[in-house]
Amino acid sequence: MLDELYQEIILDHYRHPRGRGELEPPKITQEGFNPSCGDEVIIDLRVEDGRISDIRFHGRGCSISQASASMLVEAVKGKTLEEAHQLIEQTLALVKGEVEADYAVHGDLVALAGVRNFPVRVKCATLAWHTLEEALKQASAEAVQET
Amino acid sequence: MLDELYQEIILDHYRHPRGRGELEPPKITQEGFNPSCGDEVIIDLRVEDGRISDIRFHGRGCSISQASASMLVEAVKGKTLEEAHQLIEQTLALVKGEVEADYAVHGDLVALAGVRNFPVRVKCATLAWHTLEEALKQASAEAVQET
Amino acid sequence: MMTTRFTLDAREIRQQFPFFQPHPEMRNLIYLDNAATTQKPYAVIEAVSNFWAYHNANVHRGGHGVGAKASELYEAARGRVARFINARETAEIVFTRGTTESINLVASSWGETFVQPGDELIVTEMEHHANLLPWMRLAEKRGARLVVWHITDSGTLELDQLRKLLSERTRLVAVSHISNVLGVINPVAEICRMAHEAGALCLVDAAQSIAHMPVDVQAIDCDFLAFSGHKAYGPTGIGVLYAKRALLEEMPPYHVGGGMVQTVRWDRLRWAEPPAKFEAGTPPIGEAVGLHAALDFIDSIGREAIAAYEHELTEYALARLQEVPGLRLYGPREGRTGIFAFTLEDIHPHDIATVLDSRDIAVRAGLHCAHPLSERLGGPTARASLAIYNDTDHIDALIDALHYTRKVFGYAG
Amino acid sequence: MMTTRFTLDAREIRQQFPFFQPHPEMRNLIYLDNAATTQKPYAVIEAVSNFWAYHNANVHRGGHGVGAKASELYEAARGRVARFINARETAEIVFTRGTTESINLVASSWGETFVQPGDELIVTEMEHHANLLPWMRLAEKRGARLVVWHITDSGTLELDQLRKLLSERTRLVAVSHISNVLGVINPVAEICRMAHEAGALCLVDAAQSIAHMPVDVQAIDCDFLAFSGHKAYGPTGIGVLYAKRALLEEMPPYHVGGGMVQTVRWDRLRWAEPPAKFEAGTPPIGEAVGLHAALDFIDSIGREAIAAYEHELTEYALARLQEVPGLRLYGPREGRTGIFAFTLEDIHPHDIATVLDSRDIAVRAGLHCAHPLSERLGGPTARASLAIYNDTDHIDALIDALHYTRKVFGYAG
Ligand SMILES: Cc1ncc(COP(=O)(O)O)c(C=O)c1O
Ligand SMILES: Cc1ncc(COP(=O)(O)O)c(C=O)c1O
Repeated sequence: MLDELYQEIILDHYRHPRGRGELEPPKITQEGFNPSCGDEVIIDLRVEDGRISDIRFHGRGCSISQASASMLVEAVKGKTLEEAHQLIEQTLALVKGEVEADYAVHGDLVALAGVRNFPVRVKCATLAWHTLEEALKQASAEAVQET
Repeated sequence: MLDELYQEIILDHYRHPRGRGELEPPKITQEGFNPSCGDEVIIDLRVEDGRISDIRFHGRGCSISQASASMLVEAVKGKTLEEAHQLIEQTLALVKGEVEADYAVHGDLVALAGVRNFPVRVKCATLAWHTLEEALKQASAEAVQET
Repeated sequence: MMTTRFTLDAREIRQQFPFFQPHPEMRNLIYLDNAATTQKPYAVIEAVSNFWAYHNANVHRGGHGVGAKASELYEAARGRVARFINARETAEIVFTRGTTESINLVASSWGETFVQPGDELIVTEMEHHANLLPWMRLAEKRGARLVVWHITDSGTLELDQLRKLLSERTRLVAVSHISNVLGVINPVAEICRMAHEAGALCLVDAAQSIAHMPVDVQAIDCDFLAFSGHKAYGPTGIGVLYAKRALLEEMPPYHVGGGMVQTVRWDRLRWAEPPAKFEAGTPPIGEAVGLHAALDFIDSIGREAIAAYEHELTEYALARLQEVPGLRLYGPREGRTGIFAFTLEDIHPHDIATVLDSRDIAVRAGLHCAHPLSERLGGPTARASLAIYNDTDHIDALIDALHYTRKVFGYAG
Repeated sequence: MMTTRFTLDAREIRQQFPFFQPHPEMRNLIYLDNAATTQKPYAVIEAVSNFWAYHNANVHRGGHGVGAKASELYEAARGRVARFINARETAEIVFTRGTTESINLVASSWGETFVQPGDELIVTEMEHHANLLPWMRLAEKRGARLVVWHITDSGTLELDQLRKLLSERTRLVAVSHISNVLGVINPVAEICRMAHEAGALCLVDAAQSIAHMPVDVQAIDCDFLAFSGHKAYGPTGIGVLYAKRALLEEMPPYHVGGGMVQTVRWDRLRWAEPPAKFEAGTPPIGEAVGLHAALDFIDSIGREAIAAYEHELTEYALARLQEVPGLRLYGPREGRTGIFAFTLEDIHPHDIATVLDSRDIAVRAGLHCAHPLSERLGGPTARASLAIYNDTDHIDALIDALHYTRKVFGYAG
């Protein structure tokens, strides 16, 4: 069970996070925080032509929360807002065990399914994804204002 | 058990209280109150030459609290403060079951021993006596001031 | 016999309560003090014991599986309460110690923030101190005015009267769903509607209704609702405050401490979201589990069925109480539940209770934590109150014992 | 082996706890999260069940024998607490939900009455939020100043530092007896003496000490002392506020409602005497009975004996923790109890806790409701904390699992 959680892929993302850093303005910034453990994920992103043209994260926390953020950045870069929404839903369902883990569907993200056996860690795995959700709300609100 | 509590003597004092009323000033007045049930006993008394020269009670409440006050008035009238103190102690001990009920010692007050089997009623039986205790404290304080 | 029309078998229900089983060292009591607290079914006692034995851990803080399980059980209890009273979301359920704390929380957090000098708070004359003193104190603290909605001589509230009391200065109407003395069921949905029309909020004290009839916060449309676990077959130490989400959002925290903050810096605090915002410190975890089991117990019988049966029993009791010479019953004849406050000749209520106790019947006597109402009624009363495990035998025993009480005090049979 | 010098047989003590008995559906856990909450002995669980089954009734209100018995049990619990902490009288014991509520009560009732603008409140940097946020909020409400007594780098408090902070404007010093993170035992008697010399009061948060060493309020001479039942082998839903009688006399009530008033007229209120004055509504009756049993359990082992054994175990653990490469332990080496906050290499504390959990060892990870302290320590920590049922086998398993954790995260053995 533990091996499922701390797979090579999680530890690799934790040790060598992809897209860690901040963006220069203009950007959308969203902070995510888990008060019970102090995990923190801040997502910076930029939307151009309805696509996430650039995205970075920073913050601090456990391997699960940070690896999850790293995988997220890798997965959503270049995606349309609609695609990103779908990916969030898919991943939350995966993490919560509502769907089977399937490499064909989820790619590397299947690694996150390992938290299912550790209920206290589900919040760590979902933090980045909930934060992205909020960031996308900001993006939609800005898009509405511009039109 | 119930017969022990609601003896002739209790019901008689309840129906025909001795010394119910108020005194004219100068007097010492002490109010006693049992918040959980609303029993109320107010004692008026006058001390002359170290003796309780006159005493009355009024108030409202259950048969036990009022009969107890009536018996108290009858028992302490004319007693010295010291004797009254002793009587209070004796009666509280009797009511709480710390001493045997003995007609030779307690006289009519033995009737109060019936509450022992009804713990919720002990407070009713002791209310007047605690109130007298407070009244006597006032009396002593006044006596000190006068000297 | 009348017994045939009764829709529930209370004897069978008593089988579910250890309190009513023969016990070598205990008296077998006819328990008619249910408005003070109800007895507890095995299911509740065992749920609590089981929690202590196998699932005990602190909640909401990261670490280990047993803690996650405890959190899950605690939150499941919250969900159960939300479904029980038909709240829109579980975040509207705040766990407290009981009705008293729930109402104090509202008076302190909402009241001291939103009630301004000159504002008015309407309370009814029949309120329990728990739904009275917090408003008296709030009025004093904030320079607001307490407006008393008096009862009619038959012990009911008249909506016309409320109409006259409501004004644009009214901030709140505080009313009990069922009076703990008069047994009357108040038209709380109507009261809430009128309060809202006047721009005021409405708090419903459901301490006496929660276990005896369906309570639906959306149907009532109250802004706040409070009740205690221990009057609903659950343990002490737990109660509920329901409040509409928007109110919980704008209200400041009540207790402050662990679990209700997101960040604490020396110069900056960020509160958690409701309901956590209002639950500082270790909550009553085992008690929440017990309350969950209690609500399951109630629904296993069904609240409609409970209300129907208790109504039948109430009718039976009302008829039989009339047989006792010199008995004066308070509260209305109709629209009421099985809470019977009464006096008997000039026999003091405590003396009545003691005589009944000597006959193994438990009733309560006194002012019932409702001094202004008791004052209005003329003083203390004796009170018998029903629950789902009572039956006509209990009423019959009560009536016999009341006749006996008269005899002890020298009244002719 | 070292085992020979241990003065207690923890295996025998575990026999008294259902949580540690083999159970078909439960994992057999090594429970090292005792600073969060302790497990409950059979004696406590049964005392509570027994109360619900046979003695359940509401307290303090006239009526029947079973109510009198419940009141007697409730007041006996109060007396037991008074003896346990050596209070002068039972009236100095107020029952609350827990430490958090006890301290909130003081901050609200005493604080909002007696703290004036410009006054100072001293809190230590190591306080749990429960003994921090109430004072931050009070300071803000009353225009008082919060003065932080910082810790040394080794995690202790220096009295010289306090001397500098105390002034004639100081109203209160709030300090924990034992830190829930550092495990350090603070010199509370000395701190109270110094506070008193400066004309200030002293509140001691005994949440972490009450079950682990003798606590004597007269010897400490604190003005207020707070603790929770659930950290002392008792149920949730109950805690204690000890306060000197004279303070309780002059403090206004906290919650208002039933049971804490003598008379209620529309124009006049008269409060009851302490402790009733501070216990509005139905109190946690079953929980008080459980706390009573918990204190009996503790004294059946003896607090001196508990302190001695836990000290031995602490020494053993300190020695063994040093064997783990990359482990950093917080708090002092001496003058401490069995609460071990640590980090391990750059492995995040939550990951440590999860690996330990997979090995059936329960520890906690995070900020431990002490954010300012955690900030000072550099972030979250993992925390293992001992109770009377732990033994060297548990420590050994912990050490093994920490080595394993390093391996999982790719550190060389
Ligand atoms: C030192 C200290 N103070 C206060 C508390 C709060 O106790 P409770 O959550 O029982 O109110 C705790 C426990 O979490 C603690 O360790
Ligand atoms: C109508 C009503 N409100 C409030 C309360 C107070 O409930 P608790 O004592 O559980 O806080 C009671 C019970 O005593 C009650 O009957």
